[in-house]
Amino acid sequence: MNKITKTLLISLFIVGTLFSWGPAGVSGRLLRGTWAWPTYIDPAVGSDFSSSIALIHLYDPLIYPDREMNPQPHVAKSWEVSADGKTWTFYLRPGIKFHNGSELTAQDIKFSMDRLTTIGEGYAFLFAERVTNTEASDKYTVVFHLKEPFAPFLGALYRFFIVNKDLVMANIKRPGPYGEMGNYGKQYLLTHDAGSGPYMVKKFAFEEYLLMTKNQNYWQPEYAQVNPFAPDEVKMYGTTEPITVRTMMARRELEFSDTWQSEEAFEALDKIKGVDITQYSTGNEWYLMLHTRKAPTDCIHFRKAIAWALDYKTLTKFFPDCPQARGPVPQTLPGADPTLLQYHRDLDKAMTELKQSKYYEQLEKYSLEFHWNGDVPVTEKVALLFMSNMADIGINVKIVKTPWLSIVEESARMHTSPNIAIINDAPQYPEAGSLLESRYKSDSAPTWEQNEWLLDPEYDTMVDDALKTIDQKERFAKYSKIQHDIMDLCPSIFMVELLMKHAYQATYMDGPAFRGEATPFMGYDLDSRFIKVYPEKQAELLK
Amino acid sequence: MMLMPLLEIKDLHVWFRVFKGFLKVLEGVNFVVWPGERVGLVGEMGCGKTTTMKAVMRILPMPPAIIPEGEILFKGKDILKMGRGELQEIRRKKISMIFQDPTAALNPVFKIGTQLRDTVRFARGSKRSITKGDIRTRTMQVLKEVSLPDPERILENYPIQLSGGMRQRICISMALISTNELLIADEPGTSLDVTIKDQIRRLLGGLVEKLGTSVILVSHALGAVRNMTVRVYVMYAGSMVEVAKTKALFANALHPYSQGLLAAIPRLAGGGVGEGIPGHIPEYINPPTGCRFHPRCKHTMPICRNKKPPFFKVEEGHQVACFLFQNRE
Amino acid sequence: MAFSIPESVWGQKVENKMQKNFSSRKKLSRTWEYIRRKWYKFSRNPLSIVGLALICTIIFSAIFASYISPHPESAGKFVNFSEASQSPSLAYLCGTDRFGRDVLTRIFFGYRYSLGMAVIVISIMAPVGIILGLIAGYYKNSWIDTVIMRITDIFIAIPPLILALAICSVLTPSIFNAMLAISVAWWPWYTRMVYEVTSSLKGEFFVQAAQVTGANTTHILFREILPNCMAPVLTKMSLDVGWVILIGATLSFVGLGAQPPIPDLGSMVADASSYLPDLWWEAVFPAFAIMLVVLAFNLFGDGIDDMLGEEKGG
Amino acid sequence: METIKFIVKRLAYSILVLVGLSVLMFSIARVIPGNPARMALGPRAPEWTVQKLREEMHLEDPLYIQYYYWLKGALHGDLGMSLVTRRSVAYDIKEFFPASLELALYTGIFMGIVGIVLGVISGWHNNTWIDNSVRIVSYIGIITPSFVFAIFFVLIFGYILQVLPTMGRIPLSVTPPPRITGMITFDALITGNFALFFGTLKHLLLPAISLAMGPMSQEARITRTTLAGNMSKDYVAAERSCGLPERTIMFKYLLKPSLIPTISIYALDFAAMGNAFVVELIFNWPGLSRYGMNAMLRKDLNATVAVVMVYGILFMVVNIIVDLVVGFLDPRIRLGTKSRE
Repeated sequence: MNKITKTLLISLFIVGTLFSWGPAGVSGRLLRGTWAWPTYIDPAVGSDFSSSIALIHLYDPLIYPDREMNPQPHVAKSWEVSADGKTWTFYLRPGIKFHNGSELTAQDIKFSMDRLTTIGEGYAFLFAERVTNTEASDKYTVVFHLKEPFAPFLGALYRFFIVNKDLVMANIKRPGPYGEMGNYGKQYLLTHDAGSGPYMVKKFAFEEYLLMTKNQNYWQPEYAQVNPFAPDEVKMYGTTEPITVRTMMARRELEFSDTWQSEEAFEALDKIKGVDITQYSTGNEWYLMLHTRKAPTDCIHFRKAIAWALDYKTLTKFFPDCPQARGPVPQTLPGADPTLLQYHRDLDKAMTELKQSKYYEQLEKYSLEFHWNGDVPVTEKVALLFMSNMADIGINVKIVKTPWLSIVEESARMHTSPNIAIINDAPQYPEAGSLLESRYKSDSAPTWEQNEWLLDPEYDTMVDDALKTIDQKERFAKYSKIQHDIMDLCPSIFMVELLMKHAYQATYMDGPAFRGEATPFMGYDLDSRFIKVYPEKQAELLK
Repeated sequence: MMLMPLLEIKDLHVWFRVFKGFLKVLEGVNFVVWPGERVGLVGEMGCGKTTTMKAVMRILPMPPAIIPEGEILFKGKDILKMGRGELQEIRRKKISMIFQDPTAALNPVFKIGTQLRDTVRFARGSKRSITKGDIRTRTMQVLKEVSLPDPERILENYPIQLSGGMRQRICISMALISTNELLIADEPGTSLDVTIKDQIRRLLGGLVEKLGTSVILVSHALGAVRNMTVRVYVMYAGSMVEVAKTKALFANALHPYSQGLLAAIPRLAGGGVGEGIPGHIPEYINPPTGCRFHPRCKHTMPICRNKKPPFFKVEEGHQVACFLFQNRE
Repeated sequence: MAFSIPESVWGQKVENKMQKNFSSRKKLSRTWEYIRRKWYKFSRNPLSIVGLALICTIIFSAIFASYISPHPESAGKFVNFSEASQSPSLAYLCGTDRFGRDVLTRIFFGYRYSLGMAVIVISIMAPVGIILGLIAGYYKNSWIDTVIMRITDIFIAIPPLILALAICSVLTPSIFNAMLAISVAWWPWYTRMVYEVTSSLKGEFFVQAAQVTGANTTHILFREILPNCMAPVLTKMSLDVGWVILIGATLSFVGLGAQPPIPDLGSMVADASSYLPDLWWEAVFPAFAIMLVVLAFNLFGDGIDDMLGEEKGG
Repeated sequence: METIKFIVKRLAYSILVLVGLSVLMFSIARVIPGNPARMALGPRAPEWTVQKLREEMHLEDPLYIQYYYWLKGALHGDLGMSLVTRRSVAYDIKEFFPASLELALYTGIFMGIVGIVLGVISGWHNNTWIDNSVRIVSYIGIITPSFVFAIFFVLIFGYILQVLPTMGRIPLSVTPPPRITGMITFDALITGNFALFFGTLKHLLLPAISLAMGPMSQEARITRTTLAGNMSKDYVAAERSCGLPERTIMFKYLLKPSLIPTISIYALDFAAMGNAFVVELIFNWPGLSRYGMNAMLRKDLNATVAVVMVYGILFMVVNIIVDLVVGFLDPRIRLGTKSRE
């Protein structure tokens, strides 16, 4: 018995000392957020949400977009494009230093572009088929030669980040899959950066967190004056576990949350004292993609019937504050057509359409396969709503929970793609063209970005033609024509324009994203160089 | 001259809690041992011998066992009422018990040496007052006394490494360590085969002679008791039915049961019940009223059914619990 | 020792009866006695009774879910957003989830699935395991033994949960595949158990007797040996029901088990855990439901153990 | 000598079993429907990059060839490349295993001490209120899935009381210490950084306890039953009759035989530390289980196989150790007169 009491006392003592040790103090300006892993900080590999944020911190693009998404000089102080739109020349700002002190020159840019297109992952798809070669005509001049004119090239360049050639070359492992380039430094860049950006990697703990520290001698002089309150350290945790996020927010151990929290979770976060929710568009839109080559959704009247039967009022309730979409392109995106028709629930119209459908007699024979994304809870709501709405006009629906990865898998083949998939997509360069291209062109059919299987050569040529048109007015005119055609075809149901949401510590931090003034472009919206953190205010809050 | 009995059990009752109530195993056991006396206790399997003895050592598992009434006086002091200290004193220095089944009585996961040494240490009072040397010599000594070959090795062995006979000897030696007034031998060697059993009995006999302590020899076989005891108690179904000088009993056993036992000597060994007495020990849950033996008795009388016979003194030191003899007094 | 007394007395009592009664009545009274005896042993621990009662209630609620549950429609593909996320009230005893489905109803139906799952899994894996164990044990040291037991060892070489998970992760997640995975991961434990009993029993007298009297192998295996393995096996089975439900819940917690809209307790907890503590009822009640059923089968299993296991103190 | 022979034999045999296990796991992992390479490279990667990766991974070859490659690599300590981390799996394991091991160690300590103490107490006070309360506790421990514990701990201690951290291994402000053992508490002690040590301990507390509850209860129960059983054994009676003091009997003569079954259960629970995956997910614990979990969910073949193999090996080694320990404690087993149950 004595022994036991002893052990108990000891354990009590230990626990006691544990608690007596106060909370670990926060030092300097610390910015902590959450995001969904995996994150790849290699410009030639990373392309998803978290990677894009990381890249803009660690690397510099040639040009930097302003709030209206107009290109501003950045690494390139000026540029010009040839009359045929095939040759783009950029004049670099001299004296830009990489994190290791060496200077950024045209050579690095050529190297970066070659590396990106050779490896072919990440954002390579924007350039691989277009840039035939890159030449460093002199130390501060670089020229991109395109296969054919590509008007939104500048927009695409927001996704092009410059790596330090010498550093990468020094860390190449041979042999590797890329011939004499060995592994092209992939191994190294997986956990290190070779950039010139305002932040540098301090620790990259895979699946856990990315810790970045401020680049004290960042080349952009005005940047320090613009925002003296920029965080000294940025720590991004690889979790979206709602309870964890909430707990940490409540304990001021987190400055802002990821955008993947459910509506309910956001409401809960909003209730925490001092925590607010910000929301802004980065041109995302939610689609119901209707398989146009699979019965019964291959019949246009059938599709229109669905479009009229859906209850958009309830639907938009699932995405609070998100406007109902108008056509395939979010209105915030340059080149979007504001005159397009918006569907609303009208069962009579739905029935009249349905009666014209060749499947009207044999509705009971079919049941629509509706695959909702198992990783995004809200899609289940949509699925269930859709099911009950369709029941009203006698269409039966079979809803299936499908993990995101499986959705990607199915979409690769026409026969495995479901009648209806619910997917949200975002532009890769800030222009209507991006979505029109990635959503409906034939080459995107076997990807998750298109479940419609339009496969319409005429459409392809129209889009290509538009993209070749250097003059913006002309180009946008062509965009709206295309958008109207799409509406007539009704290959998809345009649900809502998705707003990016983040919970953030309103009392002691500030930034464009949290004032709703963010650059509406994935990754650029959360660039820490513009975020302000006030530790002293946080200290008060913790008291 | 008035001399106080060494051990006196008065009207001891022991019950066991089982389903459907209680097994009334002991029902008024009376039992006396005089200093230096060697007493036998005989009865069929499961008549309560071991229970009685365990009660004396106070090692009955309670619960389920309970002792509703009765007292066990050791030199006039009631063991059942003793405090821990006194009790330990008794266990360590006064009384000790040899268990029926040596295999079960030895801790399987400790070396013989460890077990013996501890016994010695505590038999000699507190840890300080005894040195390693003493312990060692004492251990060796007892092992010699039970004439075990090569004690050195045995001390290093675990019980299972020893033969049944050796284990039995170990048990005896352990008992010896802590005896100097009363030794309870509960059917030593029952589980062994005949030759070994004899050896053990002879060994025990010798030791008892040598020590000159009082002994209670428990057995189901009258034969075993015959030449080692001066007085014998015959027990049946939880109470004593007859007590007499060993010779006297063998000469003329009075209680029908005792007679039965005598008649059945050859077949009784090894337990179970021979034709010596038809029928079986009754169930203890609701035992027969009156004399518990009456269902099996040849000369059952009406009174036997409703009255429990007390001891009737037939002659000096010979008492019988049977109404056949109530008017012989 | 003290306990050998009631035991032996018992044996004798029964025989006593034998002498008096006719064989048929003897037999009857004997079995009756046997049952009462078992029942006593089982019921000696009141907890076992509680367990049994719980199990009965749960099974009842599972079978008659569609009748007793207040909002049966909630079990299926049903939405009622006007009633969504209601805290517990008289209308919804355990509140409603984010789709306005009655949590209590879904728990009842959830029991249907988890119990069904457990029963099916055990009725798949136990027989397979047992038979293999019997055979391997009976042909100990022959090549049959080697083959069977080596394979068993391979499966036993990793904790069942991990194996089940690994298997689930490669199959398309569904309640059926979950069951499959668990079965695959679990049969070896039965095999090993039975194997050890059998191989020890093999030398026993009654087996040899049977062999001498020329009984055929199947008879020996299933009539002579199997009954002697049943005690531990039955205990394990009754306990395993609980474990299978636990593992099933864990699998669906990570999304590899039953898929919505099947009301699965594990996934109910998983989904709802995102909305704690505001919608606590969504997570808490299913969690309790899981604990309750597992508890029931543990208590019951212990009871069975007392009943079949040999007499131990108290 | 005997023991050495035993170990060698067991090890040799274990290797055979491991090979079998690897075949099993490998074939399981390879029947994955769909295209791992595509999943690794993300939806937008052009087809030719996918093909390139497939060839790198020998996905085009028949199964046995693939196994040959895998085995060849494995023997050189190369378990292939992880599709998720894009690194060699061996490296990942080195990276993540210490975290899991550390967690397992503290879990083990907790469940060992508490479980056995509880068990012994209730065993001694068999059928008293102490006993009953312990039994209730252990029942709760057994019937509650670890993820339920985890969630509610996070909720209670992390969110409501806000006394304990609920994610990661080390306090947020601290930058990880130099990696020596990879187990931060140990590294902290080695480098004499006590603030870090206690900080990390705090992080360990919740996950460790939520993991320990189940096994702990198991041990408590086993100990209790064996102890209670042995209490009515004859040798206890004998020892009492020799006048050994209760304490000696309880702590020495009763405890040793009664703890033997507990020890084997305990060790197996410890060996099954792979079961931590859900808890590691919830607490965002950067351990091997979490890594394996993600690997499985993302169909990362090599990682999946490797992780399972690691746990397989662990399980076997521990098993061997258990047999040794138990054999050492219980002569009946060592001297082969009684088979292990």
